[in-house]
Parts: sequence; C-alpha cells; structure tokens
Amino acid sequence: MKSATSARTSVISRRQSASGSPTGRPFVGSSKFGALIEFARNLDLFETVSLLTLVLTVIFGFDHWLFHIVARICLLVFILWPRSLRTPVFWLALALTGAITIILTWELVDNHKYLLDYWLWVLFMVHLFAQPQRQLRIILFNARFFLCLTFLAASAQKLASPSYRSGEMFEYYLYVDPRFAAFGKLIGIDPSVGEAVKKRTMFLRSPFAEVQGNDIQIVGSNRARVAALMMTSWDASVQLAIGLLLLIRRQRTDQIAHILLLFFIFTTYIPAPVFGFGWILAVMGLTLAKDKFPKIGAAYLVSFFAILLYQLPWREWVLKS
Amino acid sequence: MNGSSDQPDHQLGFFRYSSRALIICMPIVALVIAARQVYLSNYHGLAVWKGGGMGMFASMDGQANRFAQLFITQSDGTRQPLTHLLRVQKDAIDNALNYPVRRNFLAVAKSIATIEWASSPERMPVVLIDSKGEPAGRASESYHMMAPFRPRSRDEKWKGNIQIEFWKMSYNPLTRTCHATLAQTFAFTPDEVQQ
Amino acid sequence: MSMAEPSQGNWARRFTLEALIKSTQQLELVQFVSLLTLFLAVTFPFDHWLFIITARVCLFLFLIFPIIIRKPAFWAALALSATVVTILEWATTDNHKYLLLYWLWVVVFCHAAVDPDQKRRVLVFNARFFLCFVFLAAVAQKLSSPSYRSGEMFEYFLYCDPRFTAFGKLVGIDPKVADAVQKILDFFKSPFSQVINNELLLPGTDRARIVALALTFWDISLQSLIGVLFLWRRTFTDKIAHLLLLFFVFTTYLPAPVFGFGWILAIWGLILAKDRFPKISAAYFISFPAILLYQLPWREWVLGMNS
Amino acid sequence: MLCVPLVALVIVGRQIYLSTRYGLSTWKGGGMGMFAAADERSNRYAKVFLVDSDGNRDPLVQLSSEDFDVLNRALEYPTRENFLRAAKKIAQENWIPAYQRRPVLNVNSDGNPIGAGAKSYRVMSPSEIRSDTEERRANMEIQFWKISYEPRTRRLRASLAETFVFTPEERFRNDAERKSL
Repeated sequence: MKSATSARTSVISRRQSASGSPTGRPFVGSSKFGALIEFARNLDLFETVSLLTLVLTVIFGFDHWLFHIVARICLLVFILWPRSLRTPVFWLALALTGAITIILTWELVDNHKYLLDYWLWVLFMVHLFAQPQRQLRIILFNARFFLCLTFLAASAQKLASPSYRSGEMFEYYLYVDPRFAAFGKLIGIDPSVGEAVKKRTMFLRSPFAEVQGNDIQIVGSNRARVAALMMTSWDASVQLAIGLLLLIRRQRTDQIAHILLLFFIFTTYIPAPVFGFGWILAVMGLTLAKDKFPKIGAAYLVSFFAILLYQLPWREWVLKS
Repeated sequence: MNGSSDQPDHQLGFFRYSSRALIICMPIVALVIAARQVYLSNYHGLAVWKGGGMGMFASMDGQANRFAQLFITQSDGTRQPLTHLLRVQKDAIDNALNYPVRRNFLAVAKSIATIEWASSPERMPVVLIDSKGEPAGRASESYHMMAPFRPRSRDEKWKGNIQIEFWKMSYNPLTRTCHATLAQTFAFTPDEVQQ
Repeated sequence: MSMAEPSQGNWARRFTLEALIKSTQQLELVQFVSLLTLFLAVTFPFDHWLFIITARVCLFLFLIFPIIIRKPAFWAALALSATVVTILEWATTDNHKYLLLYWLWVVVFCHAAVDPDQKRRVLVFNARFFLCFVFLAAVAQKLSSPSYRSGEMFEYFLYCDPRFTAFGKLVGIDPKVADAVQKILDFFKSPFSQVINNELLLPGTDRARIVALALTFWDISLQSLIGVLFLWRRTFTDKIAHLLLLFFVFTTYLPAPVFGFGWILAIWGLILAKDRFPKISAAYFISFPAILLYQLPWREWVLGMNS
Repeated sequence: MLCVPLVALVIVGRQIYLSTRYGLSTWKGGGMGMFAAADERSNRYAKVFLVDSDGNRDPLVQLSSEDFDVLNRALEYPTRENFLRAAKKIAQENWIPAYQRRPVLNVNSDGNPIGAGAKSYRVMSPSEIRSDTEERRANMEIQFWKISYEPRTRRLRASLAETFVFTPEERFRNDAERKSL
C-alpha cells in the first residue's frame, strides 16, 4: 500500500526526471524560452491534459451547485490520491455531473460549456483503455474533431446569420454590452455613446413609455461602425481558416492553424470574458501540438497564464482612466 | 516526501538567526490585530464580525442590524429620501455600516454626489406604523421619491446637503420587541462631497 | 479514501475504517497540510480579484510543476496577496478570513525552515495556538456582549437570518414566523413609514426563545471547553478537545455556511492529532469531504418540504 | 472513439433546428453560435401585464430575482411552455397596485420624450397581504419583444415577436390539483 504522499512524490519525481536535467534544475544553462520548450516537450500528455481539464472544471466549471461540489471533491481526491486522475471513474463522475447539469438547465447553459462536457466524456473514454497508443489516438482524434467542429460550426452559424454578416451585431454590442465598453474606449469609442444608446433602449423596454413606431434613432459613431465591420471580417475569417486548416491534416496547414488559434486565444479573451472557452481551446490545441510542434506547445502553456491574467479588472481600469 | 530535499537557501534571511521567531511570529500578529479589533469595535463601532477578532455570532450589533437612511436636504430645511440606490452606493453603505466612521459615510455621500437624482412628481405620504406593524394613520411629512437619473457631468456643481442617518436595531426577547435607535446623523456639505 | 494500488486489491476492504486510519498515519504532515491549504486558498478564497487570480495561478503552477509547493516563495505569493487584500478591505473582511491570512504566513515560515523537525514544530505550535486563540477569543467576545448572554442574538437570527430559516424549520419554527418578522422590520428601514416610538412587536414564538437559549448555552460551553482543554497540553484533555472540535466542525458548518472556517479548523485539528490519535485524525480526514458536502442546497430542500 | 463526436453533432443539429424553428438563442443549447447573431437575451425582453375582464392592463414592474430567472429562461427559449412556467412563478406573488396611475410617456423616434400619452397604467408591485381576489382572476399577458439594429440608418427597432396570454386556470392549475389531492 502506498501513501498519498508517496504517490504524489512519484508524480513529482517523474516530472523532475522527465525534465531532462540531471541537476533537477531544468532552467539552468539554456535560454528561458528554450527551457520552456524543453519543459513542454517533456510533459506527459495525458497527465497534463487531465490536470488542465481538472483546473478548468474547478475554476471555470458549470455554474450549478452539483457540479461545484463534485469538481471540488474530485480536486480533493486528486490532491490526496494523485493516481485517481488515471481512473475512468474519476472522469465519469465529472462527465456525468456535467451532463446532469446540462440536462437540468439546458436553455441557460452557454454553448461552450457543452464543449467542456464533451471533453470530460472524451477523457473518461481515454482512461477506459490501457494501451497508450489507443489512448493517444482517441485523444488526438477528438481534439482535432472538436476544434474543427467549434470553428466550422461557429463560422457556419455566423455566416448564416444576417445580423452577423451586416456587422450589426458587433456594432450593437460595442454600444450596449458592458464587456465591450472598455475595449470600445481603447479603440476610441467614447463610453458616453454606449450610455446614451442604453438609455434609449430603456424607452423601448419600459411599459411606461411608448416609442413612435417602436423605432428609435441612436447617436452611434462612425468609428464603432468601422470597428464592428473589421471585427466581423476578422472573426469570421480567422475562425473559418482555423477550422478548414485543421481539417486538411497536413504538417504545414496544422502549423498555420495552431498559430492562428494561438492568435485567436491571445486576442479574443481580452475583450470577451469567457475564459473557460479559451482554456478548453488551449487544452485541445496543446493536445494536438505538444509532440509535433514543441514551440507551439510551449506557447499554449503560456496562453493558460494569459487567460488567468485576463481576469484582472482591466475593464474598470480602462473605463476609469 | 520529506524535508531532506529542501535546500538551506530556502530559509528566509531574517529567520536564519531566530528559529523561534518563525514559530511565534504569526501568533503575535494575530493577538495585535485581535486587540485592535476589540478596541475599534468598543470605541468606534466596528462590527464584531469584521476586522480580525473572533466575535462572529457574539453580538446582535452587526451589519445585518444596522441600516442607513439617506436624504438630500435643501437650504429651506426640506429633505427628500434617496430610495433607489446604485450597486456601488449600496456597497459603500455596507462598508460604512461595518465601520461607521465619518470618513466611510463621506465616501457614500461622494458616491451619491456623482449622480443626478430625479424626484417623483407626486409626494408620497409617510405612513405611521403602530407597534404591531399595522398602519395607524399618516405622519405630517410627505416625501418625493428620489431615484438616480444619470451621471452628473463634471462641470456641474453639486447642490444640497447630504444627510445620512445611521440606525441600529436591538431586540428584547422578554417583551419580544425590536427597537430602532438613531445612533448618529452625518451631514455633508456640497463642498465636502464635491469630487 | 484509499491509498492502495487498484491492482492490489479488494475494493471493499480498502474502504474500511482501519485502512483509512492506516493511510492517515502514513501521510507526510508538511506536504499534506500544504495541499489542504492550497485547496482552501483556491476553493474558499478572499473575495477579491487579486487573491483569486494569485490562487488560481498557484494551483496551475503546482499542477504543472508540483515541487513548487515546497518553495517558500510560492507560499509568500499567496500570503502577500492575502495581506494586500486584507489591508485594502480590512473593515469588510470577515474575521475568519484573517485566519486564512495568518495561516498562509505560517505555511511560508514552515517552508522557510531548513530542518524537517523545525517545519513540524512551526505547524504544531501554530495549530495549537490558533485553536486556543480562536475559541478563547470568541468566548471572551461573546461573554462580554450583553446581546449574546441574554440569548437575544440567536433568537433574533432565528427570525431574521435566512441562513437559519431552514434550521429553524427543522427544530419546529415555522418559516412563516421568519417571513413575518422580516417584513415588519422593513418598516424601520423605509423612509415612507414612521414606526411609533421606533418599537415593533415581533410575532415570535416560545419555541424560538427556547431554541435560542439552548443554542447560546451549547455554543459558549463547547467553545470554551475546546479552548481551555487545548491549553492544557495533556494527552487526555487533548483527546477530549479533539472530540469536541470534531463535533463542532461536523455540526456547526451544517447551518453556518462559512466552509473555509471549518476547513481551517479541521487542518489544525489534524496537525495536532495526526501522530498521536490515529482514529481522531481519520475522523478529521472525513470532515474535509463532509464540509464540501455541506454545500449541498439542503436549506432549499428543507424549506421546500411540505410540513 | 466516435461516440462523443457523434453526440456533439446531434446536439449541434438539434440546436440549429431549435434556433431556426423555435427561436432558441444562438448562444445556448450546444451549437457554436456565440457572437453569431444579435438575437439573445440582451436583445430580447418581456413586458408582463395583468389584464382584467374589462381589458384594462397593468404592468408588473418589480419582479424578484427568482421571477427573472424563470423569465430569462423563457427569453432564451421562447416557447409557450416556458412562458407559462414564468407566468406561474410570477403569479405566486400577490400583485397589488402600489402607486397612483402613471401616464405612459410618448417618445419620438429621436428618443426624446414628447409628453404624456392618453394611456395610463397602475404600477403593480408584489405585496405579502394576499387578497385572493381581483388579481388572481385576471389574465396574465406576457409580450415577447426583440430589438434589432439597422447600422445604416442607426435605428433601433423593437418588434413584438409574440404575445402569450395565460388564464388564471392555466396559471393556478397545479395549485388546484394539489389542493384537490
């Protein structure tokens, strides 16, 4: 019988030996980014992906008490008994709870949370098999499938929507969505424009006001219009490109797709605070890139830090400045 | 895992000389902070639940049993209550109720003064309530309701004093009566609250 | 919770109490306490973006690079951000959050020590100190408060605090009483009502009065006993104190949703009990998942039940 | 290996179907339509009225956060069943006219108020003193509105997507069934 601590130690020592440095100090004697690449390359794929997914469930999980409790218990179980991460039951508990949560509140669950639950089921299946080769095939296939699905389905739904194609959606959000107010200010749209638009929409919503023809003029700004059109074309083209490039399954196209995906993660989640989505995209990207493109794998590792740091209240700072 | 892998360079400089300091440092800090909390809660009204003592569930007198009433007063002595507050103002009030010093209520008043307030067209009568909680007629006063209208522009001067009444509730289990006491009234002039 | 290899055996046997006791004895104290403290910082953090982000980055670093949990700098980052947050919001920070702050610094000092024995001593001394401090300071503040001594406080909370409504229903106080009291109190707060003599008769019940007095007596005696018994430092008194502390942890955090406080008390109890009372330390071990399970929305279930 | 992808495809298909046929928000339901259309909760709203037998309508204005939770669910997936659930939840409160009648403000298309209109409403707010009379007999009307934006003319347009009327029998059906048991 081994204790939790000794099991934990074995994980630690495995990571240390895997770091490839006899001194146990992986960062000595090489450039910092080189060391990071080396470090990323030597990570155990399944363990890293499992750990990153566990973090995701604990900090950006489903907003439901059942999932909160199960995710925390799973983290506690892992801390006390690290081997549990390799057991299918561990992932079954999380995946099943995620599925129950979705079924209970499916109209309210954001689309990207479904992605989290699919990924939990994928990890459950991966851990059902003992042969590493088979596990690898499952996880690589699913990571690619879900990245393609995410970006191609998103592009399809966007291109099929008239309010997206016309740039109406992004312009409207730049005015009324508080998440975009700070970003808007950064690109030169005065927050007072958004305030004025919001006030006018209140006339439409209030039962104590009747707007002639239910049609109301807003002030708006040309800059917002231009920004919205640029955001629309940038967003649709990047997403379509990532989805299509990953579909081709060639070394070169994959490399470009990863660079675009990294660009997407690093830029999108600054204005859009859906960190869980960024995290899961990064987990899938890392899964595909780790063994084939070590530099890109290291960049994905950095993206996790970036996503955590994007939670800084920079919007308030910008709006106050 | 044991400590054998720890290197001597882990040790923080100061504590290299005093191993006892490592052990008793935090207890001393905790005692100092607890003493400060007891002092502030006895002499400056700090809620016993906050500030680093151990007074959770030690007294009725916490934020839950304190409340504030806010008024804008005019030079003729009339005053109108602020009935709909913004989130940021509610947070500032919670903060001031936990530690009811003038400085904290001034922060509330400053936050009020950043907003332009609109009053309802009709006056609302003040209802008299008897000790059983039943309406027992109308009081002599009546007020307009005041609600936030829009952020005040910086060039516009704030007019009117802001008056904040700080109330406390107590409960007498023998008579089963709840009593509200006006603990203090804070008044702030336009100059004080001007940002 | 078993520590055995899955291949070694028989699942039924692995979950016996004996196996649990054995596995708790095999834990390495410093590592175990560090893990539980990190868990505490991540799941019950200070409610401020600075600490939340620091705790999440620390968790991420630990999972990617586990050895980092033994570095004093790792803990200093957490302790420093906790200190900054506490200084920024000291007047609104709950008392029990200060305990997390103190404890993070204790863990920094523990990892700063060179000698493994010294590390243990830092933990053991501070665990005992803070247990005595928490309970004795609480008792002192409670006894010095007239509204506590009279039973007024608990009775009032049984009526007015929504966290107690479900507990009140379980002990036979109709939630309608609490609703009526809360409604009547709004007359004080509204500028459009003037309560004659500022005095309102609450539609209370005798049962609430009795329950409040029982709660007051139970609470004060249990807390003073735990504090005093831990002060003694004898095996027998320690054992009783641990049993009482376990009773306190298992019962208090059911109605009172301050789970981080329960968690830190259980960590301290475990530190003191681990090498001396294997059965008690196994019970502390169980208290951690129990505290997590207490987050179930049982209050809504109780209040939703037809009486 | 294929089973999770297959489930994902089925769910995406279902989401697209529900979104195009039944108005499910593109942000919800398991598709990938986040930021795909300006048609979700921030552009959708509901006006809730009690309508008495004479046809007089009074708006319910102070909905609780629980009421909003159920109503928001209906706004994300605007089916009659979901609005009925919201109506049942809202009807659990006892709505009474809280203030004097307030005239409806007329606003021109430039967004400027141009005076009080002929219509006026009573402001209904929840009260704990249950009368069990008038308001329980009134119908509840929930108007489901959508806002769209025309970037060329910079005009916001609100359109009444659907009006749901729920009779007291519908709203209190479960209560009545429970009582009869």
